[in-house]
Amino acid sequence: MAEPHAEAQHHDSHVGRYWAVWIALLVFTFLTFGLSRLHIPGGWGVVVALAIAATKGGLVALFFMHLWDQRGANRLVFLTSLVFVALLCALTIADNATRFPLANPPGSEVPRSQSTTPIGLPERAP
Amino acid sequence: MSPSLASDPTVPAYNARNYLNEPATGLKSWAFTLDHKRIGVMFLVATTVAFALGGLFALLIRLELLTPGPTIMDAMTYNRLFTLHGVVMIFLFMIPAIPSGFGNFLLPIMLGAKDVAFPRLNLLSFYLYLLGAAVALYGMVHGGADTGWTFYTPYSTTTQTNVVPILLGAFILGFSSVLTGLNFIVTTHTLRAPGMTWDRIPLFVWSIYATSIIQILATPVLGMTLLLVALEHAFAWGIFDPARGGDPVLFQHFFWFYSHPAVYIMILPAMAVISEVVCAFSRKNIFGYKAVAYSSLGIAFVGFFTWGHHLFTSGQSAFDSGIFAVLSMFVAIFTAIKVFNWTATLYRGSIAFRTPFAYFVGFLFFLVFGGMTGVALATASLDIHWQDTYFVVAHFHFIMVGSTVMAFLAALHYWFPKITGRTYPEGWGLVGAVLVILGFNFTFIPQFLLGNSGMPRRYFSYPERFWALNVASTAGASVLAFGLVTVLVYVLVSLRWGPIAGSNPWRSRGFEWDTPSPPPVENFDTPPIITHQPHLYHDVAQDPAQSPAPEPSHAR
Amino acid sequence: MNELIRGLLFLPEQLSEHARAVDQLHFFIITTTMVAAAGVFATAIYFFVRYRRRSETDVTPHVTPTAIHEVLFIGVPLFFFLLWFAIGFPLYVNLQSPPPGAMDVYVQGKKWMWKFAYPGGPNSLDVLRVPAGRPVRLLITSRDVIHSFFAPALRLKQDALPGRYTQTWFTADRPGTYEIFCAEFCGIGHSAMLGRLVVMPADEFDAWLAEQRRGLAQAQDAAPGPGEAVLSASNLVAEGQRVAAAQGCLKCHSVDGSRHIGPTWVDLYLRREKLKGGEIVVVDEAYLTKSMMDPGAQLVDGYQNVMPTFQGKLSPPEAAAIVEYIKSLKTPAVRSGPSEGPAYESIPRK
Amino acid sequence: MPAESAAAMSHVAHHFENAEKQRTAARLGMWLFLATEVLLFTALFAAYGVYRYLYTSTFSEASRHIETWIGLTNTVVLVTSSFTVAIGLHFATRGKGRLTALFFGLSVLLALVFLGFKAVEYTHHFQEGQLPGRFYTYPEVQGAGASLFFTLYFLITGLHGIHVVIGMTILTVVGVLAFLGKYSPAYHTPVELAGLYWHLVDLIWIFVFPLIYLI
Repeated sequence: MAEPHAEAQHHDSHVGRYWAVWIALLVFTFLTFGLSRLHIPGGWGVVVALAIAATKGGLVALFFMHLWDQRGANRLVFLTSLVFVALLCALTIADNATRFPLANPPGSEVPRSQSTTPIGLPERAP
Repeated sequence: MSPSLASDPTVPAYNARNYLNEPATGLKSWAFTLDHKRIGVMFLVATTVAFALGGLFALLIRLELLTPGPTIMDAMTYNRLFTLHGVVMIFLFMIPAIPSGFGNFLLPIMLGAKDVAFPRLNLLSFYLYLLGAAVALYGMVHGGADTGWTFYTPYSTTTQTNVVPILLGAFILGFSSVLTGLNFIVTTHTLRAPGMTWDRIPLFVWSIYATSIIQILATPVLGMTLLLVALEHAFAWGIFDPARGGDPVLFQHFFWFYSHPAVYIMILPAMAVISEVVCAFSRKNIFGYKAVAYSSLGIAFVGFFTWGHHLFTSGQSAFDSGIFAVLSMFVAIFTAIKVFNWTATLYRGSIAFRTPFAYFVGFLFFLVFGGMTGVALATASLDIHWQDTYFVVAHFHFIMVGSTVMAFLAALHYWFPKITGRTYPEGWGLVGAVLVILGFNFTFIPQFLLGNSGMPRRYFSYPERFWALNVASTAGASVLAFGLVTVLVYVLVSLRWGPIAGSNPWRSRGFEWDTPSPPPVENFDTPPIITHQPHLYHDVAQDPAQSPAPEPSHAR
Repeated sequence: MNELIRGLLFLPEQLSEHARAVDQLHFFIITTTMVAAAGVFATAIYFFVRYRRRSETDVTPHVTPTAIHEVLFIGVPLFFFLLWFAIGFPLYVNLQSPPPGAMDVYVQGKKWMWKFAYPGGPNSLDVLRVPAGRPVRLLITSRDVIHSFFAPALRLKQDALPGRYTQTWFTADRPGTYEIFCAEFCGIGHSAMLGRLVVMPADEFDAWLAEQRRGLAQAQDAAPGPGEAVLSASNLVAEGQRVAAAQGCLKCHSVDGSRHIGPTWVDLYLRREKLKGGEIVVVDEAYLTKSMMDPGAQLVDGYQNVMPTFQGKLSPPEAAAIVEYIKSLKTPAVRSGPSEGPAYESIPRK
Repeated sequence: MPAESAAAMSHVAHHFENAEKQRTAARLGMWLFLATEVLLFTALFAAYGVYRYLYTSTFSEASRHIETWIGLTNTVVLVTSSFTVAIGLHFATRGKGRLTALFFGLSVLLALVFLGFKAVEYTHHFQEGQLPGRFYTYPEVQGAGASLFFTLYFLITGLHGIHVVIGMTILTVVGVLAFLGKYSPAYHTPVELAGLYWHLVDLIWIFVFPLIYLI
């Protein structure tokens, strides 16, 4: 941890940073809104929107929440939590994407290969 | 050095000014205490009551299974009983018992701290535990639930039983667990005594620290999941409801994302205890300090990547199953490392076969078999046969009861002198240990065979060919219960009439033994300065007359 | 040797190639486990004795591991664990990949019975008939909660998910009758949700299936598809009994007056029953029919709302037949009191 | 400076060596708590991910039937409130408690604006029948997964709304204490922690906005 006076010095430059981050956040907000109106095809819209959100989130965490100045443990805690967010999302979606297609809910839009689709399904459960 | 010890070090002395009678002894002083030791003791009492309750449910279950058809109850009562057994044992006993009980008492002392970082949060954690237990008990009395502790949807969302209070109780208990974990991590980071570098931290603390990481990262997911089930049951919000396009398997993913690491919440503290006990009773430094310490962290981390091995038969994709299966193999390695290191610690030691050590022997046996059957289950194809049979029941009881309860009992005996200032009767202790270990084997080894032969779990009645093994298992359970009652009786008697222990009856070199028994309110009479790893025995002459004199290496 | 270990481990018969392969892996794992455990315990016991405390002044040396220890501690178990995975996982993948020519059988779990439907329409309750020596793919689903199809002799288990299909497959070696269990907890009747796997010689199976398809005769354990039956008015009671058995009514309603999950059918007709709300109804044809279609609407006091609706599952003639069957169930000395309490205590909803 | 140190020491609990260690502990504890908050939302985000994957077009269709401009406005409002909280903390480090109170008050006002828009939005959903699960009656988006979108919408925004209310309460309490001069350059940990909590609320909304309103 930095010495108390060193910390006070840090705070000097903070106001300017806060202004810059705020403006950047607003810019990114309108940017992501504008890009969403373009309806980027092929699922890239999601990627772009999430990339912008991650950038904004990064700015908030680093500067508003001072992770930029703080020592390892706090950063590690936050990064670890993000790793587990990614882990849970990725492996659950991967399951739905790769499982026996009929094991996904009826009406879902996961591509179903013809070879595994049985012909003439009997009555479906409600 | 406390004045009471100064007169004659060979006569054990009772530390007159201790946390039990200072600052006051009334009920109010306990109810509003911020002392981690008192909170730890309260957790120990509460979890022991929960253990007794869960054990009673288990006995009733075993009695019901004595004959193939209905024996002493009907199917609905049976379904409620096994649910309550699971909920009480896991949420009220297994998860809090060692971390919140022994951890609270010992972790700050081992680090040389005066208290945990956030004493108020610590007390809040205890009251959240009581509140959660009360809400869950309300649900049990008013209808109970018949879902099993796993709460699988859509059964749990359509059952007529009163499942919502039990879900909310578990949700509240989760907060208690999170607060305790948070406190331990911050304490370990910020309140270590001078000289307590990371490579001198006792192995107990390392394991509890790893446990805390899991508690913090996994518990919120379970809390949210249980809330979703409660919302679906109460208001038909339908997040997992197949009729509204929901996916019941997703619930299983969420549930096991917590509940598989939760297995490590239960077993890591047991490993914490064992690492201390094996050193103290073989009077040896741990063989491979770093290996044991880091393998705790490894278990905590890799344990998160294996939840899908509970879903091999549930329609999960082969792709996911492969990932989860292979990662499960890696998490088993960390446990293997610990087992080998504990065994190697005995080499050239000076082994005293006392009660805690007897439980260590039981622990080692159960962990090896429980762990190896776990790896066998993770091979995916064998799990297809064993999933949801008594094999799985036996496997996780080997880990949870076999290992964790053995460690709990080892801890109870090992630190009983520290917590109470008194000793228990050694002869009765060994009798109890033998009864518990034998009873446990007779209970659960037949269940492995039952699972092999195909008996599914949660069966109220069963075909006659499973009869003989079920009788054997019930007989074993009665021996186990008898052993546990024996332990309970002599422990209660010793609380009041046990001989005075002195500050370090085992002449252990764990840091917690450097303070008088019971410890003073601020844990140490003089703030300790740590100059070496715990459990170093080679640099001191083991002369009873010298102990518990201050070790030369402990500059005071 | 195989048979000896199988007996020691209480494993059931091996009905398929897969079962044998899985058991081989099982034996391999159990052997390595036993050897490893024996090694650890023998070492530990040797240490207990050799290094027991001889005096209270024992001095012990400081022993620390070398790199070779660490490598061995990690490497040896990891080798075996990964070997087990390498053997076991392909078997798992194999179970998920049915051969192209496999015969499809639809399996539907519902509280608390199994329904099997064959290509071309015939179906049966709780009895799965398959030909020996030919691959069979099971497409498994559920009508209500998650069940799990478990055939121990095949070392086969697959959950039945409501509203969607999971698959698995097997080739049974030889004719015989084997057990089917439900392995996923599904309520009061979980342990009574038993089925039979009947493996028939292939030609017999073909004949059986052809016969079923022609609808000329009914096997004792098979029922016709819903709405297919043409009922003769003269024999309504017998038809009712058959339909009631086939639809699983008798799993919850007794016909001998004993206590069960639902009210007994003996003397039910024209009995005065107290409902949950406290009002009294006379059980007549209308009430019986309504209770089949909307069981929760007028629930007899003390019973749980666990009965599924049979709306759409029973054709009108079938429902009528069941009512006639219930009417026929009378004891000579007619009792007029309310029905006995259920086999479990009632649970308040709140 | 000595007087200030003494003031700081009066806040140090008996088991901490000094104020700096206590502050480090408080920060680390807060970050750990924030990690649990992140994981609390994770289950919902993962459920969103899975169902969006399964019902891609239904979800896009449904997100076109909620008011994007409200989401956009609320994002701007919340980002700005986060900025004012950061400025408030800056003044707390300089011992200017009243300015801290002013900026925290501004943040609370912005939070009220946020909740106001949210209320307008919720009212609209109630009128249209865009409700979770069993209560879903909206005719324009139908088909598998349609009600799931709104279930998740209410779960995510509802849970976030609860966090906004909690955050407002904390900001109000800390703001009042700052106004009363309870904090100094040497001791302003509660201001910092309150700020961290509020930034997390903002951070989560930054991800909610595109997921619910844009894609």
